[in-house]
Amino acid sequence: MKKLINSTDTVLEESLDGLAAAHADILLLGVERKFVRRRTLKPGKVALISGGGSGHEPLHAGFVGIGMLDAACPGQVFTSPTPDQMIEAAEAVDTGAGVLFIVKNYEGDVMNFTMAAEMAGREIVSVVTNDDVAVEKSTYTTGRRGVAGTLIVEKMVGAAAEKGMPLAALKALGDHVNRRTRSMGVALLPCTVPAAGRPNFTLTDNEMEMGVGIHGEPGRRRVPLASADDIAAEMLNAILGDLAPGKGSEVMLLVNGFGATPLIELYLMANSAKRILDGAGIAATRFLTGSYVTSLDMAGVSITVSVLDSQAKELWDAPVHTAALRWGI
Amino acid sequence: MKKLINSTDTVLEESLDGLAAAHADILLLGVERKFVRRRTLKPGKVALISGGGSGHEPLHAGFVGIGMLDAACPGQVFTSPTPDQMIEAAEAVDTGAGVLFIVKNYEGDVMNFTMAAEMAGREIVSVVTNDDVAVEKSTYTTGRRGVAGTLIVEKMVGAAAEKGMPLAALKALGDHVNRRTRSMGVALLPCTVPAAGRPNFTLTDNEMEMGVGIHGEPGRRRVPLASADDIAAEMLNAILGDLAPGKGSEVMLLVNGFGATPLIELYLMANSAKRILDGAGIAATRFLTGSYVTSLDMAGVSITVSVLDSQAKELWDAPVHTAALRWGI
Amino acid sequence: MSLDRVARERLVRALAGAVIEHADELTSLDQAIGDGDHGLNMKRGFEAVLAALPGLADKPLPEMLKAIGMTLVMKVGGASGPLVGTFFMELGKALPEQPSRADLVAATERAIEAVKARGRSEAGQKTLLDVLVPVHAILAGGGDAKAIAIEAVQAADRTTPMLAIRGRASFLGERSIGHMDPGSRSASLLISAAVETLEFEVNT
Amino acid sequence: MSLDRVARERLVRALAGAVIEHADELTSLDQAIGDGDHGLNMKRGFEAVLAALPGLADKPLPEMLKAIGMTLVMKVGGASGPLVGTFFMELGKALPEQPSRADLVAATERAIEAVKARGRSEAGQKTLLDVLVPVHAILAGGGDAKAIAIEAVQAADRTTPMLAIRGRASFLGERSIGHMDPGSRSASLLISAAVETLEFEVNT
Ligand SMILES: Nc1ncnc2c1ncn2[C@@H]1O[C@H](COP(=O)(O)OP(=O)(O)O)[C@@H](O)[C@H]1O
Ligand SMILES: Nc1ncnc2c1ncn2[C@@H]1O[C@H](COP(=O)(O)OP(=O)(O)O)[C@@H](O)[C@H]1O
Ligand SMILES: [Mg+2]
Ligand SMILES: [Mg+2]
Ligand SMILES: [Mg+2]
Ligand SMILES: [Mg+2]
Repeated sequence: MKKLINSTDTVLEESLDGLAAAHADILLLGVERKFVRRRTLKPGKVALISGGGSGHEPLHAGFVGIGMLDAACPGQVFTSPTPDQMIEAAEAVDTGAGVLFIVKNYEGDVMNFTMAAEMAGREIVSVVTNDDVAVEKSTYTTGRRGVAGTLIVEKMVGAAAEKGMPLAALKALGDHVNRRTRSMGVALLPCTVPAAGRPNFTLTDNEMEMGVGIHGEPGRRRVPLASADDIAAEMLNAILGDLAPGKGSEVMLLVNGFGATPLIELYLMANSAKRILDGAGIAATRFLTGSYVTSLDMAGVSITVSVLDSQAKELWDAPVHTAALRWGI
Repeated sequence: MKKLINSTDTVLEESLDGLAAAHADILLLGVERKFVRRRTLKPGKVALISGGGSGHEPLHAGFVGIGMLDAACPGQVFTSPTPDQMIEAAEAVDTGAGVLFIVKNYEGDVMNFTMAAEMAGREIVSVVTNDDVAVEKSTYTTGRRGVAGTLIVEKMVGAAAEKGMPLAALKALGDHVNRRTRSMGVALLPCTVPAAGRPNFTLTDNEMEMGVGIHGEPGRRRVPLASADDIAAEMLNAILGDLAPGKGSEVMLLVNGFGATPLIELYLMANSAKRILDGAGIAATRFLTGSYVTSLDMAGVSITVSVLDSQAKELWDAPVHTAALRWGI
Repeated sequence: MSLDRVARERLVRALAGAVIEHADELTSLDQAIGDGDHGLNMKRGFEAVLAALPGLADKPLPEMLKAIGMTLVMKVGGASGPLVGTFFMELGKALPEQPSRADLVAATERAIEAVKARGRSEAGQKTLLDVLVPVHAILAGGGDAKAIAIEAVQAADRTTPMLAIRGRASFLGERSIGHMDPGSRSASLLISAAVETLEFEVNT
Repeated sequence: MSLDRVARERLVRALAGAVIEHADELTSLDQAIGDGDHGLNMKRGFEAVLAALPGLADKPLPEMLKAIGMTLVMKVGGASGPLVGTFFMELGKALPEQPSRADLVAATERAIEAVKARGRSEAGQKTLLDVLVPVHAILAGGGDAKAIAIEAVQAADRTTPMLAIRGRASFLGERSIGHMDPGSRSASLLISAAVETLEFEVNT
């Protein structure tokens, strides 16, 4: 395991301290680093809180700030945070307009956020994101994972909250954006949890894992390494098959690196994906290309497509000032 | 070699097409992709042009836009661009106020930019960046490499150009910022040039290369893997020893990933570096943490320190809208 | 059954010891079909429980169990934190200070129901319920400590050929088959440690 | 010496072939003490030269050499593009259409001076000048084709123990010692190909 760390026990703490120092103008750390919060709250605004296991940086703490989240609760690496974190974060950032949790659909996350909502003694509503089409949907199972599409939900709901949208409407908006957003991922190389010290799986030089999530878990299938075009085609086939956007639809294209994927490859993938969308008569009019929802040092990429309407475009384009996304401010 | 590509011959073209598609609001590609230019020029403004081998994304094309570069010339991977690229870029973006080249100090880059300046038939002045303290300085050798500090020069000179500073003053500013900026890098894992198909060097699980540049070349010394704190201390020791900023100096801290380094580690390194600066009585008041000047899929990090004065702070804080750096717009 | 302060402390140490000793094994199991943190999670939780000793053992049994549960909920995170934490909390709520065997059967049943509700899950889905439910059946049927311990081990083994319907392993579909469920293994370790300690107490 | 159209084309093909055939070797040499692109760079340049055939060979020798130089400058990039390109361009500028041996000596000297000026370098710094300069000395001293070819190979070999003062290898300091300079190897390949072809032309 080769990592820039001091000790496997303190990775999370030290990284959070670095984040807080580098973005002291907009961020504050909660006591015992239980949460990262927006420095200046906006009274009367619904408080948006997200969180999840660490190892997905910049998600979620990198999306705390003006026009996005009010607080993020970082769990241990790949481990949902505990209810006390969400309870204390809610205590710190609720200005009286209620609290919305944005939770990725994993049983650990859902259970911990649910317990927090039960125990917090304040009005809390949750949006659960589940954009990963790699997981086949079934009413009997856990359902789909929340992956990179979560950032689109956080951005759009964050922009609406900043404009004063009330809690119930934000919940409806979050669910709506989530339903119109689908993702799929592929890993070329596995990742290593610092405390585990060894990767969760190994791949030969000619293999990749198709349909992986963001926790270093194996995907649905191990397949031979394929070209960028073929990978993009398989992913978009699954995504578009599920989303079924009409011809002439406008979409946002998010090409997301998993942590060890260089930008030159991500832009190349964006190009492959755009060509396929063009061919399907779907207009990608918003792009985000970079490593935003990662899986430690995993090499690979996910593609997310989110169907846009005029409200969605307005919310995406609205000013945002966070550690990882910034424009208009 | 595991990369998200279609063919080793078309990596650069396809990646540039993806960049141009994703940032069509601000960027345009030149004929035969010889350069990436700012879509809307500002008449009367000195044209800033940079460029260099590819594989360092987002440098330089990701820094083309309002408040930074007017054009960037991408060479083949790790290979300086050819003079025709700079000549055509200058032709395209010079609005009559002259052209400033910003060139990283490599003999290939310097020779090709010099030939372009000789052949272009217009007023061209160059700033050569050489911030890498890993290379011992000597009047007999090539001198130091230009590495991540180049982005600070491009940002500050870009902001000044946007405000109307004339060519000679921009040249002086660029040289001044370069003199106050020093960097050093370490590699944990090598990178692979797509067309070469194999890494330039190999490292065992317990080794790292200290003092590497951004071209996958070996560093000055191969040493046992060290902790983040020890790495930061060695780098800052070399940087501060050379820069010799006075106690109480204000600096900018750039912690730069080389392409395969996850953000959680970069923020951890930023924390280590900040603690050391604090201890030396040096105040880091500007931070940039991310993968900005990369070396394909190399794992590792560089630290850059740039001494700030009030002008430098104003120029750093000035609005910028490029693919990779954006604020205030 | 009556557990004095010393016995309660011995019980807590046995539970924590079982998990901490096997943390690497639990993590390896979770690496195969999960995200490779189960051993780390359980270890973190039970280290926090150990840190609350000896004070924890001063509490009466029900209070002690509730405190263990709350500590696990607030320290473990992930799926196992709320589930194992809920199990201990509900056990504490349901048990009297000096429980009879019937009390133990009823309280365990209630705790299992609470886990099912929290996890929206049932036995047969390749989760720790596939250990808790059959072990409870042995307990309710009058099985002795040895029978319970054997069933705990065998029930965990029986999760190996199962298809995961709940938990992270469910994302793998068919690829979840052929690996033991990590949560079942930790549940089995906790049960074995508990019955061994309790048998020792009852027999001495 | 007079080279007709056929001979000129043969010369160009020999130069390009030598570089393209050894591209992998040149890249490997550059991987050891540089950035691993020298073979790729030279190959790209000489492929562009080949693509300009047969038209290129229609030009008189000086024009052809200048065109080769310009093509290399505009296609190779890196350090070798301006240097090798400059060498050919200056050679073309200095040579008459039917050069004598004395013309060749003078023109090569001028081309070497231009390379030194462009690279701000001298022989002894572990660069292609460490092949060009000693080979020129043999040429000037009246050495035959064979002597020139032998010196080219040996001069490239002699760069192995040198400490790099110029080029990327200089960043490595002492670690540059013990590896052959890639640019010297490509220069040596070009020289060998040239003298072989020219000897063939002169002898037939
Ligand atoms: N919905 C559920 N119901 C019951 N048990 C579950 C459920 N989800 C997960 N588990 C149990 O939790 C274990 C995984 O725990 P752990 O690895 O600590 O959490 P996570 O899955 O969040 O990483 C699984 O092996 C399984 O036994
Ligand atoms: N300043 C210089 N003067 C003479 N030759 C040089 C100089 N710099 C580099 N070279 C030659 O160029 C070769 C490297 O070429 P190449 O790898 O194509 O370019 P780059 O070093 O830019 O990657 C070196 O092996 C050396 O022979
Ligand atoms: Mg987990
Ligand atoms: Mg090069
Ligand atoms: Mg787990
Ligand atoms: Mg080279």
